[in-house]
Amino acid sequence: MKRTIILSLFLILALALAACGGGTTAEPAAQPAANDAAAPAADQPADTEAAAPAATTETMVIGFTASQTGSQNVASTGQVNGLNLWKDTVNAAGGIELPNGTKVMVEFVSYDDESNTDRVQELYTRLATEDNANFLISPYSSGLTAAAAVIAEQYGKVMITTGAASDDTYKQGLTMVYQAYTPASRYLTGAVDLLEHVDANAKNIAFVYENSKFSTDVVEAARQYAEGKGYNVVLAEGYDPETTDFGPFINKIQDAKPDAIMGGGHFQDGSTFARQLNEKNIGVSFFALLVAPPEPDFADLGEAAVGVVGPSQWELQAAFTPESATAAGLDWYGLLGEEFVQGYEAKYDGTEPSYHAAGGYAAGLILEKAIIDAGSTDPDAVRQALEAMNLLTFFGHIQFDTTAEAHGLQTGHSMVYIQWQKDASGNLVKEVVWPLEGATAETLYPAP
Amino acid sequence: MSSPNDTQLAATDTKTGLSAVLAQNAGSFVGLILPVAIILALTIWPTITGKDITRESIFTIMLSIALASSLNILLGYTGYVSFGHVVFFGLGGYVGFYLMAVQGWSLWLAMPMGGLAAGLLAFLLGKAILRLRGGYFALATIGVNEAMRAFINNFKPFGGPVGMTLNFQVYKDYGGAARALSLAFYILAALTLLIVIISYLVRTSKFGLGLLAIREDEDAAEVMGVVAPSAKTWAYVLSAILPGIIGVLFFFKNGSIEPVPAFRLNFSIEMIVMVMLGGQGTVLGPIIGGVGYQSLRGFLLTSPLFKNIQLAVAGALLLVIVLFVPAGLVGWLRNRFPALRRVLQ
Amino acid sequence: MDFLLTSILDGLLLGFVYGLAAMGLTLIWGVMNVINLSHGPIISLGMFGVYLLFSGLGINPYVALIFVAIFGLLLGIVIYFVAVNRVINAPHLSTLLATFSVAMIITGLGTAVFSASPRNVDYSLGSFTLGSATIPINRIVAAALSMLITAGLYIYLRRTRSGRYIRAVANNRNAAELMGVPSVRILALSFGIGTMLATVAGGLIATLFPFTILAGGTYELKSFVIGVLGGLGNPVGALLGGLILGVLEGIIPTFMPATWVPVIEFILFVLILMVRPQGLFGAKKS
Amino acid sequence: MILQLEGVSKNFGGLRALSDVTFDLPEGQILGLIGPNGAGKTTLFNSISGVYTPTEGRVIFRGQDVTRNKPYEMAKLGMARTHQIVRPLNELTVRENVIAGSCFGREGHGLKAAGKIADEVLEFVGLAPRSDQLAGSLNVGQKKRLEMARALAARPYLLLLDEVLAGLNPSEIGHMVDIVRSIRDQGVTIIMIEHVMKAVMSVSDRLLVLDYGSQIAEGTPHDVANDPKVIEAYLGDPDLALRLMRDETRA
Repeated sequence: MKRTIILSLFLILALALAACGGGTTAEPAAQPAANDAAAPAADQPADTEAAAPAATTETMVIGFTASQTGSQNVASTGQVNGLNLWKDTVNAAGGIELPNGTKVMVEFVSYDDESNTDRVQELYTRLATEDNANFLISPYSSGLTAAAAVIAEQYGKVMITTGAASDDTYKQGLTMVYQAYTPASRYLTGAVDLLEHVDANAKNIAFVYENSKFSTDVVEAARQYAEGKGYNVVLAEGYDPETTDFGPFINKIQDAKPDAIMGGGHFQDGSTFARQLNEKNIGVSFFALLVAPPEPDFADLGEAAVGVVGPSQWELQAAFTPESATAAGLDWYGLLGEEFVQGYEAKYDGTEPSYHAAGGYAAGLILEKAIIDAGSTDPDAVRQALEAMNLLTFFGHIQFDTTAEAHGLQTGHSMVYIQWQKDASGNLVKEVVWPLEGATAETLYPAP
Repeated sequence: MSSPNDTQLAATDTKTGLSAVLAQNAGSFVGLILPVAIILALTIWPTITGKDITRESIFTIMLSIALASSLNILLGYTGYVSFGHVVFFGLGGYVGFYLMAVQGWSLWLAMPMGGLAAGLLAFLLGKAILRLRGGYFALATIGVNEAMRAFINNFKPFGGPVGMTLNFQVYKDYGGAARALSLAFYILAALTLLIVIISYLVRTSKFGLGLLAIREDEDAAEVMGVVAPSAKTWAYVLSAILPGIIGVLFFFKNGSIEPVPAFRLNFSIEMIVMVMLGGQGTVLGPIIGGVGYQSLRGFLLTSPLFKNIQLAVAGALLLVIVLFVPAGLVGWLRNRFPALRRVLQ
Repeated sequence: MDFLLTSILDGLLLGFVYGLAAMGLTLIWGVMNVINLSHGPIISLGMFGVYLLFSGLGINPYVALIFVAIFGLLLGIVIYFVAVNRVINAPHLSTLLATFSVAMIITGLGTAVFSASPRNVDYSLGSFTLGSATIPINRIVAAALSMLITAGLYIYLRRTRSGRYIRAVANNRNAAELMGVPSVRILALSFGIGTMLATVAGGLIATLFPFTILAGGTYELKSFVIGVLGGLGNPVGALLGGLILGVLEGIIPTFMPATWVPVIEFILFVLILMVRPQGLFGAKKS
Repeated sequence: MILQLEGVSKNFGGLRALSDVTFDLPEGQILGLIGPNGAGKTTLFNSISGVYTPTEGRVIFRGQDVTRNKPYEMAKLGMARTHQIVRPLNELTVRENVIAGSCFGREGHGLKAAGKIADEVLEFVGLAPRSDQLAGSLNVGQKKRLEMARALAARPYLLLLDEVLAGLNPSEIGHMVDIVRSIRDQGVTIIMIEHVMKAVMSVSDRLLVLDYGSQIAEGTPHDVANDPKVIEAYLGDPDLALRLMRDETRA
């Protein structure tokens, strides 16, 4: 019995070995991880080709890794959903139509990066060389993006980043990487402006934030901005990403008596922080948190959510339209916000899209527009189109820094700030409160 | 360390005379043939396929082999379970990365410094925690790794939680990103070969015999005259230096460093699993274990059947090995076929 | 000053729960000298147990703890026979890896079933105010239950036959066997009780904080620290260790950045291991 | 004098395991160490060989104060010992065990020279045919001889033998006694703890008797056997006392 177990065990091992680098057979690691929409999408080209036989159709491959199992999988999933929606929309229309009439169909190849750095470079090399990806989308976090960028640069692949918000990444001499999101340095500065707007007498701010690359970058920038405006930073404390007990921080906040609290990190810690702040009932009039508040799920906090302000990359209420594009003297491209939401809810069983989902869609849209402008999928031509891009979409204004110092950094897009409020019937609603041009409601101040 | 001629295992015959001596010396390297052959094959494999992805996949495998072989010197030969061995990889990586990114040093100088930092930490720790036996030592190494990660998280010169990013221009000094990536691969191959040879020399030296004696019965070893405190410390240092150097290389290639990926406890445990899989205390074991583990993981991660439960499947497999084949593949083969012992060191 | 008092009070209340979370680990460690690396995932299972019973069936979370405890006991006995019994006398590495593979299995299956997204047991008993401090009643209940369970365990180990057997096996397994104690059954029972304590602790934590399937890892690391602080196999020691840790976590941030807490915690951990591996309150084990 | 003990005592907590043991051991002798179970014989070995540091008193080995030495320092100075409960390095071969003894012992040989010594010593104790077997696979008698071989391979000046005869059958005992004698004949000084009275009486030049940690008698086997204090000490174990007398009268 024991012998059989051992033998079969080694047999399995031997098979695994043979399947990898040992023999002349297949490659070891990842096969394309099935992303849920891949199968139906594969059937589609045939249909559309039959429908429009005249045009030449080519297929371009977009490669990316996503955190399917790691710690960031909530945000990452939204982003991938947004991307898939974009792909389906494009392919349903028969592909991206170039000026010369060629239609470009979109195909995705994606792998699970488990939010680990170990294999990111291996996976991006695979995307670039084996899967022949024409374009790349970045992993979710800044750290992974930096590793993937090395590969993108090596193979001369354009990479659109979503989620990788740190400014640092774009100050390292990269040439192929373009950022779709507002960078970390402008994430929370608007909250300071908002505070100034609602209360001229507020002077003291406490920053309590997740001790991670992204949040620290955001808070450092906001802190400098606030100090430049004459605010006192009465408390600046980082907390561990796994923190579940915010008691010590709340006690410290209580002791420092700030007019406003700003900070947070990701969804889980942010919502926990908000909940416990509410339980402790310490009465701070202004509370702005990163990432968590714009997520629709934040409403689960109930009372604790009321009054919480959060920066968002995109909100439906802050409507961008072709008219606003004309007013601003920009080109308009793509669908309207409502159309995006409708499409998204139809595809994902009525799930409301978060800004990560919109960001994913926007990344696709940016590529789409650049390819049309370039008239081909040639990387150099697309790069030039991206350099020149100055565009308004449902996601907002898109323009990239083209200087050598901060190449690819997003300079056009800016954040909107939402606040959870109660409507007349007592239901929680998300209102845009800043910038004033896009505001849908007055800021609730002081927060209850 | 004594010369490899001192190999005791090959000297099974007591005959004297020139021919016997010659046979003995030739025989003393038999055990090195297979390990070196595997490393060399892995090294030239990307050139044969001509594919960059082969190089990248083998980079991951080679990394595992080098780290597992390093750990094996402590775990397999000396019998001390270092659960937090990744601390050397992380610290070395951080020191080297700091020198490259902030001080503008070249990779060539930064790598030895990373190794030095790791070795120094091991030396100091060795004096302190190697007195602990069994599970206590394992726990202490976890504590050291967690303390180090938390400390780096607060250490501003290393960027705290933000970490550090390497300016892309740096790769220009090494002939551009493409050349830098391939350079990193060949450096890693050379380092892996080095650690495998070191591992073999330790295994077949007097120093190594002392370590094995400590593993079997530390008190008896001391009574026999093995200076256990210093032997253990040097084994610890030896097993820490290479991970330190490789940390620098890995994060150089990676382009950025942050506390969480640098001190990932699970990475340590993966190293142990590789050593166990192949066979602890053998030269070949960690190599087989590294190749096997990474292939298996690659297979599970992408197999449609196991993708979602890959961790659970890997766990079940590990459990079966721990329960039924504790000596690992190489150990099992050695026990089952004693004739192969010379070849399977 | 208020601030310091509030911090200590918070730390104390949380410390009881930390202590309970560590108790299972130290019990198993003390009885069979096995460091149970599946402790964290088992705590997570306790959290999800309460969550599922509460959200799915609407059972009161404190009542749900009873079901979770029974589940934990059975799970522990199963784990013992599947993974531990065979290597109980093997070198440390074997039991470490055996329990670690159990951790991988639980985490792997758990992630597949529950995903890594955060959950929350939305059951608040409100809070009351004491001077400047506002204390959620959930925490008081959790602390009280932790104390009760510790007392229960203490009495069980001293007053019942099987409890005394457990202590005998912990003391000297060979001698206990000679005296006719069925050691394998007692070891399995101890592992079951250790696991039960871990799941109950997880369930209690779930009533306080949000969690994911990976959340147990944090408490596992804390349990190591507590185990070393309080001594092995000593439930009261674990509770004291938990209180020390809770208070440390409460006061350290009052005079330095909170991110230094883990640095201090783990340095303390290593130092105590070096100086008094039997724990601050542990008796010397031969 | 190869070894001098001056008032050596060892306490464990409140327990006094050894109390004021004093003796001189000239080179080339065999000293038998006897006493009832729990008399502190092995504790004395441990205190001499550096496993324990004596609470009081001094140990002088070859003119050097070694009271606070570590076991490995004692090994380097030329002391080797066997254990009452055998401690072979199980996963190493018999030969490797003995090589280790030679490598780390007094002469500190390299592996090659140690290999030669190991082969000689294995031949001497009669384990040569089992050289390449794993030490863990030997039977008890063979393990005892392995312990002996490992200690001998260190080429010690002083050899401490802790019950090497226990558990052996009569023919094995005879063989082992011959080995012990011929070791002494090679000039190695020996202290042996032994319960097999006949053997210890016949090989020892002198005997030292411990009871409750105190040294109650010292002298030639004949003197000791007739010492009323010794007989009294063994009265707790009349069987042994009887055997002691009988063995003496026969010898």
